[in-house]
Amino acid sequence: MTKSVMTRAGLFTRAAPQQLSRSAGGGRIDRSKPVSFTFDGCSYRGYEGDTLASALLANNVHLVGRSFKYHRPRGILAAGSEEPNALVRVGRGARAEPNLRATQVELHEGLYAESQNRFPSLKFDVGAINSALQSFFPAGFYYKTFMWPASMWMTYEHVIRHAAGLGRVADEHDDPDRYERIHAHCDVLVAGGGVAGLMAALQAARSGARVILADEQNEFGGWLLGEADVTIDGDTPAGWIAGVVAELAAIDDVTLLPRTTVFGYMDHNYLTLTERVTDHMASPPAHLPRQRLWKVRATQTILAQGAHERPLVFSGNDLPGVMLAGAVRTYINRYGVVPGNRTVVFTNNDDAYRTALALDSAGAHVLVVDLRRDLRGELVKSVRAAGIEVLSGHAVTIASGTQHLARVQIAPVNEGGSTVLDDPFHMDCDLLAMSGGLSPAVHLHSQARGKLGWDDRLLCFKPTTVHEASFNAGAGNGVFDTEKAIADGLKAGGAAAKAAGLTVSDTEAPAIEAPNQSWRPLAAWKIGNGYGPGQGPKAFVDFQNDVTASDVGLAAREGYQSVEHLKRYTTLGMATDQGKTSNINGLAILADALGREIPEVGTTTFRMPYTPASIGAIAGRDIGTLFDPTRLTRMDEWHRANGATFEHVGQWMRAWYYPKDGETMQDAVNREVLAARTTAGILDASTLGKIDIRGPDAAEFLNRLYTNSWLKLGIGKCRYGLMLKDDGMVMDDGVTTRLGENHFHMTTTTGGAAGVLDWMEEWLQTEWPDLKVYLTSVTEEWSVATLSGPNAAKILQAAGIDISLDTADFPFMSMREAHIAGLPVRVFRISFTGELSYEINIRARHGLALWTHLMAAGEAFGLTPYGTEAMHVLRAEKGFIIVGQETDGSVTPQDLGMDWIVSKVKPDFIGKRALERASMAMEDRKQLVGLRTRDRRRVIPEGAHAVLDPNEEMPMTMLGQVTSSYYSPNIGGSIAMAMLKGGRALMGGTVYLPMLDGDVIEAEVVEPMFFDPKGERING
Amino acid sequence: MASVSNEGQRPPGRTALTDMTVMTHDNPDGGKPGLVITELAHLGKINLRGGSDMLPVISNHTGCSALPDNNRVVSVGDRHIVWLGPDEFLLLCAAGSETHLHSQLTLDMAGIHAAVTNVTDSLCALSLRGKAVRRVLAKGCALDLHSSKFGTGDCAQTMLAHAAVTLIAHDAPGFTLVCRTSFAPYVTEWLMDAGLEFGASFRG
Amino acid sequence: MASEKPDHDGPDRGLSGLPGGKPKYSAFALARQAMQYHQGWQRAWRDAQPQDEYDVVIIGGGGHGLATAYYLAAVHGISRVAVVEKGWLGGGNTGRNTTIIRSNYLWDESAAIYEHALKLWEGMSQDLNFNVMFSQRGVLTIAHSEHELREMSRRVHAIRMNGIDSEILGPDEIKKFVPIINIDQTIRYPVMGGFLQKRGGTARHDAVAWGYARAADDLGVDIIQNCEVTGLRRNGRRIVGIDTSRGFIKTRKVGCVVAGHSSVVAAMADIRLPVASRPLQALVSEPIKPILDTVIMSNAVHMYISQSDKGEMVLGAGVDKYNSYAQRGSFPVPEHMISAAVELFPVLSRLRMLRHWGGIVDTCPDASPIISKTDVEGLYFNCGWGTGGFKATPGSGHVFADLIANDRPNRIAAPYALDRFQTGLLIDEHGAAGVAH
Amino acid sequence: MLLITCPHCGPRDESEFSCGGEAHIARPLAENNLTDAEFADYLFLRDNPKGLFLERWRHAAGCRRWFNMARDTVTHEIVEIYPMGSGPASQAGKAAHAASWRRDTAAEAAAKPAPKARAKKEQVS
Repeated sequence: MTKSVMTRAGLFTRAAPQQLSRSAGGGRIDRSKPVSFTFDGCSYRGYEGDTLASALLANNVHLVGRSFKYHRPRGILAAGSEEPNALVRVGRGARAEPNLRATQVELHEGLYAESQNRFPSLKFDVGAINSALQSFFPAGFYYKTFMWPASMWMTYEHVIRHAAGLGRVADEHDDPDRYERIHAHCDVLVAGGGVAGLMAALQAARSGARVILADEQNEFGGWLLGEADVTIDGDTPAGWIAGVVAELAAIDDVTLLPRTTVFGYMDHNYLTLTERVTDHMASPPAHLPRQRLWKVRATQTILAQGAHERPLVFSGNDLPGVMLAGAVRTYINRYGVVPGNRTVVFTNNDDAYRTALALDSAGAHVLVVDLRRDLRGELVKSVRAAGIEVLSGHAVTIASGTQHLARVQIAPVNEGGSTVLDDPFHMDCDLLAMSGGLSPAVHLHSQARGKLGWDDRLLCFKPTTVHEASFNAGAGNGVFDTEKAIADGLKAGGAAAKAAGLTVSDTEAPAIEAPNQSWRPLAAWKIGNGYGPGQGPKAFVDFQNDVTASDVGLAAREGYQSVEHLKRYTTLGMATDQGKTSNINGLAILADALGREIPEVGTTTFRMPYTPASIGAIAGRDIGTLFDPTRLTRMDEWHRANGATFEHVGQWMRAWYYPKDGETMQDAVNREVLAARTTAGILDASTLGKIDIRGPDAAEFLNRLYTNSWLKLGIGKCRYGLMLKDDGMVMDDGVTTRLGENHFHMTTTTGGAAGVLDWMEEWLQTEWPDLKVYLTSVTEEWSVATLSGPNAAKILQAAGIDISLDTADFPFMSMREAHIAGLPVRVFRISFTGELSYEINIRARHGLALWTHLMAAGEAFGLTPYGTEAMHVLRAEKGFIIVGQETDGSVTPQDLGMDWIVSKVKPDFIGKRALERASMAMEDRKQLVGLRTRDRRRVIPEGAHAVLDPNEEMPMTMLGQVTSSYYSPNIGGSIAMAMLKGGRALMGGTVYLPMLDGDVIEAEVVEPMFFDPKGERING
Repeated sequence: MASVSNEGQRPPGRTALTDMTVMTHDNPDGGKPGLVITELAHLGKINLRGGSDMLPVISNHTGCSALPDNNRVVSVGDRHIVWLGPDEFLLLCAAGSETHLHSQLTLDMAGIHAAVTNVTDSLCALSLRGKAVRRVLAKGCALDLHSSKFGTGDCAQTMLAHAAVTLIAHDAPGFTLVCRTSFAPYVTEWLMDAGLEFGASFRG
Repeated sequence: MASEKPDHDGPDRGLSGLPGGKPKYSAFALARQAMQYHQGWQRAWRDAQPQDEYDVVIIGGGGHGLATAYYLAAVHGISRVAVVEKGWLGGGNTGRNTTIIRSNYLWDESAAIYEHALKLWEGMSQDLNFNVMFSQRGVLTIAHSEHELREMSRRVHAIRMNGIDSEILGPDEIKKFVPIINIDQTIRYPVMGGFLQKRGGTARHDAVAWGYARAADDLGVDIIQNCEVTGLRRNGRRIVGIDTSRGFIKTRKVGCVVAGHSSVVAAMADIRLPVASRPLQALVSEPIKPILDTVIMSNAVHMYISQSDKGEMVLGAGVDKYNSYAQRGSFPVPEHMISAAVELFPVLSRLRMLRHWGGIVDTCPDASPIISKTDVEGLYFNCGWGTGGFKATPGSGHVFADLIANDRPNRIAAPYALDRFQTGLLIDEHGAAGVAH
Repeated sequence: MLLITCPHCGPRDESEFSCGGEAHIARPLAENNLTDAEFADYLFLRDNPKGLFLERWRHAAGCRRWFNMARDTVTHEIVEIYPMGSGPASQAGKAAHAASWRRDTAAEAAAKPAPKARAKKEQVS
């Protein structure tokens, strides 16, 4: 046998060796299309149609990876997605991807793969020391040690962490590939395109169903692609498959998804699939996603995911060169690779005899070791007739070799294989094909909360009852025989079509010729090795996680006897193959240790995903600018052109401040704040929520929503309102204007807009359906420019407004319709700054025009645009609250000192009863106060907490937090608002604000009103 | 465009996508793009809330004889009444005609409990045409858009990725999509991105 | 409550290190056993059969229940205690969470109980003679907006003044601490800052249940698995025992710690709790070599992430929107969380989701737990931990044991009594923590 | 991932809906003098059954209408969808409605105007 050429990965490559294990002909590879690829720095050749695994085997490369815990050398066990051992890192740079199964990686020109979890190289891995010390590392050893000294744990853990893990992530972190998601609907989703799935899809499609057929492999056909001893309607399997696929492809409402794994089955027949769109291409086109996540809502599903062959559990069963018998047959028949010359087939059932025949036909020497004593049936006869030696009642008790299988020890054993009856003999060999029977892939059925039952004859769990609208078919349904599986598929396809309301097509099952075999294995779960309990070479149950039969016994002894405890204590089934090959063996060995039957021990519940699902595909295009919409106002262009800095407020981007050349944020904000009080400022207030309220009961509705009275508000008048939740806590505020007898215009906070509309609809629809009120969101109908400052009226006049702005004609808290530059506007005389102020609303299409027009008109007055930061300072100078800043869901109007807005006479409003609870009047509730720092230049950080005794030991007795804090250029000093326990009683007193750096700020508790306390500026 | 009031003398103003540049992804297979996006600039939109007693008034101004059934659109000429909910409809009309229509409807409905709201600037309407429209929409919309399930005259309020949209299916392989104005740039960017594999163009 | 000062010497840990005589775990024991091919290990806890009567019965064999039983025995000397568990130990949220541990909470009441728990985590492996792998690798909470920065400042000030470690990091410091994070300021939710609790971290969740079970067993506590409670028997307003699938058990004190199913058990005593059972989803990636050495949380995008010792990236999201006892949630929740994770950690894009699961958490209106006596004398409830119960495990068990032993809440437990829903004196952690992990 | 049949728009993905929790909670009127404890039942206590649950949902991304739903919290089976303001029609739904402890609370009784207030209202009308 030629050993693979070992190199240090990536340093240099050698010329491609011959494909020495490739058969002379046959298989579904395209021998006219050779492909070169690199594994661990060595260049090899394969063919199109190969997987990385088949190509490596063709090149006699069996050592492919290292196990998780003991770093044991591992090869290729299987030929599909159940592979636990052959995990590789594929690709380079930003495109490298760890932990891919070589059995699923399709070969393409230039494919670059590396082995994992080894240092410095696959062959010489220092981590393999763990294997030598494995007797000190049984299951759960880490729970029992690394505790002394306590301070050392982080050091121990550091070592453990670096020893653990499998592959390395990509060297560059930004994934250059594109991933997409798509929704789909169908009458029938068929998961699995083997014989049963194909037949089911065909029958459903012929019955007129919208069908999606998904299979994880590159072509449909499943196991059938690896069988040479079957004919269907007189055709080869490949011929029959091609015919079926062609018929399906010609039907419009059939979607064929090869390379697509159905990985999740959720409530109400919602299934998730990942399609590997370009992974098999050497140079994928840029317009295609690398992978696509399908989210399918199916009326009916047919689960036909086939079955997994089980390994036999014997000493040394993890060596490279020990493979599953079905996989060996697949490599021979589908890939034209013969993975060994001197071979042993070790089995407890008939199926492996087909592998023996295939090996024999391929020219290998074969010995069959069968655990069963009484061998009957045609297959056994055929094997013997081919001159192959068969040992009945024997077992391979130990497999050995250094990095590859070199010899086996064979001995006669008892009925269950657990006890060696007589002296063993040895035999040199380079391939062992084992078969422990089949386990249906019931994962999706179980995800969908279908029930499982134990089949005593087939020794497996198979579906019994379903929970969703779903059918099982074929090997996944415990129907392993090809002929019966096709019939099962046909039946399921018809049943699903019928359940989807269609007329079932009259289709006959094709005629099958296949070996006549028994599907009943012998129960032999743990093969004895002639040593005492726990001794001798390890026999592996979970290959990837290095869980041995002894570990299962240990868990049982220590009381970890529930299946879940076994799983969690030993990590059995927790590896990236999710126990597809180990589950039943582990259960059986546990059952044996506990003296119980397998179904009594139970099985684990399978959960999403069936096989690992790409995170990139789940994220899809919801990344970058498409992660979450960003909403811009209609004046945004101006802000951007004039150098504004922005802040996110919910989904909105709002101008935060407008720095001029060389200005710091503080400089800019100071300038903006001063301008608003000395001449005029202009703010883009378009993002405020606006709700149009209409109906004869509109006023009554507002009366119930807000804490104050609304019935008598005059038309054209505005009023400020505070909205509470029914627990009495402030939820939103804003100004509402009466446009007509039955017509109001409400404004809400920017962040609260959607929530307030929903809140109002909820009350109308669910609690007060008798109220005749309609709500319509007009947030975006209007662009809003707020003009604020002593010159505001003059600027409006300069802008050509066509109404009188005299306070007598247009008083504070009223609204007028007007025109500016010929465009109709609604002007609200309300103020969040305490200055003379106008909120000018205009149809959004003219928002930018209005803004530029006002800027031009205001130029002579030094009109200054101000952002949200200056707006915050200006309102804080006046002691106006911001919901969500002064409040946090635990603040009542009384806490804010706003008793004045809570009606004492209204019989009810939302939150009224809650405010009357005894605890709401407690004097030590947090109350809104102002803070005046002793050092007037010192601005307290927002979020700082106040105490009475700055020298108190920790934990300190905190009074509460600073909610808003700014430098006020108008005051010439710092201002702050705070919510302090019993705050109003502290008025005039001193509090201390300890800083994170140990410093303490001293402040006087004052009224939360710093500027123009008498409100004299409101009329300019 | 109806020449009512003095709309014509005013600047038409800006739309949600005025600043969006024309974009094209070529169809990788050659030929026409699978998705062509056009903004229906200033398409008139009036939100109607009220019961069946609105019908005579609506009828009078649109010519429709009945309000649409659930999930359906009623069209007469360039006026379309889109069902939004049990007592809610969206009336689409030619650009510029909405102001007059709005005031007429408001006036005529004075006696009944109804709300007529001009939402022309609140919402943005896009025309989506091309062979791949349904495939592209399926990437962000969970509705079954198969032509047998969502055909001519059907409409739905739903989600397209992270945006709330109203979809209206027309006879040709085309849809009208209506969304909040501030979501229009996101929706357009999303559609162009989703259309990459079929070719897509935004024509402004 | 506020005037009472906590004990500066830390919590009373009681008897420690398996004083009951069970063979201890150590490297030496491991070596000794290796010579005997590990055939000599004993059961971690006895497979106890229910006795006729106990001083205290704890319903629920999760971390909180087992910890309660352990501290009843270790601190209060009450060892006639049974823990009855419907299924297998740790099978509820103990074995289904993302194992984040921290005490950096906003409100004083929260800080008190979570810090109490954190002090017990520190030294738990030694107390229990079971390595629970408590790993103080730090918990970093990210702020993505001005608003969040302000909230963060409020929180850090409060935390520090409660004597709990916390520090603020800027984007560059965060990048240094977490090299795989994306601090590009132009993304939708840029990393604008964060605060770090270095003493926070993770632990091995199953080990916590097993460790407490083994140590409690050592002190004489009976641990009874596969024993479902079917009724709570009362004599007037006093509890006298419980009916189970394995018979009647007489007792005058019952502590219910059955997260997710609290309402169901409460209904057996005609008690109603202000809790809702909701799905909480989490997932792990395939294992990879270490790339993340701390825990990252982001409230704005509802995502938290760490890397387990095994190498799996562990990701969690916020709770689902509707009540469910199905231990399964809806796909959009992990879908959105994964997008957020890829935004912040682009390297995740080429990893694969290996396992996904759901737990049932019971959530309270104020996102704070209930540790309380009830109207039924001798019946106590510990529930409502929502999404954040794991980190509280030892503290919760410790104060609950104290409540059961003394029939009155101590300083830490008192604010969590049921009567807060009548007074309205809630401990509202919502505003401060969208994802309260 | 539930498939919910909106009574107006037809079957839609769960992601288009928002869940409003327990249905049939009547809001007590402030005029009825409830104790703080009785009021707390309304404010904070929500039914949390394991099994059939009567709850409120809203087709948030569609017609924005509220409706009631009877859903099993274990199997996630939707037994019935029925309009706001009406009770369940299915046997199971009716039984769940009648069995709820909330039917006996003072808070629910207080959702109707107190006799005196009602009398006044009647005079007005």
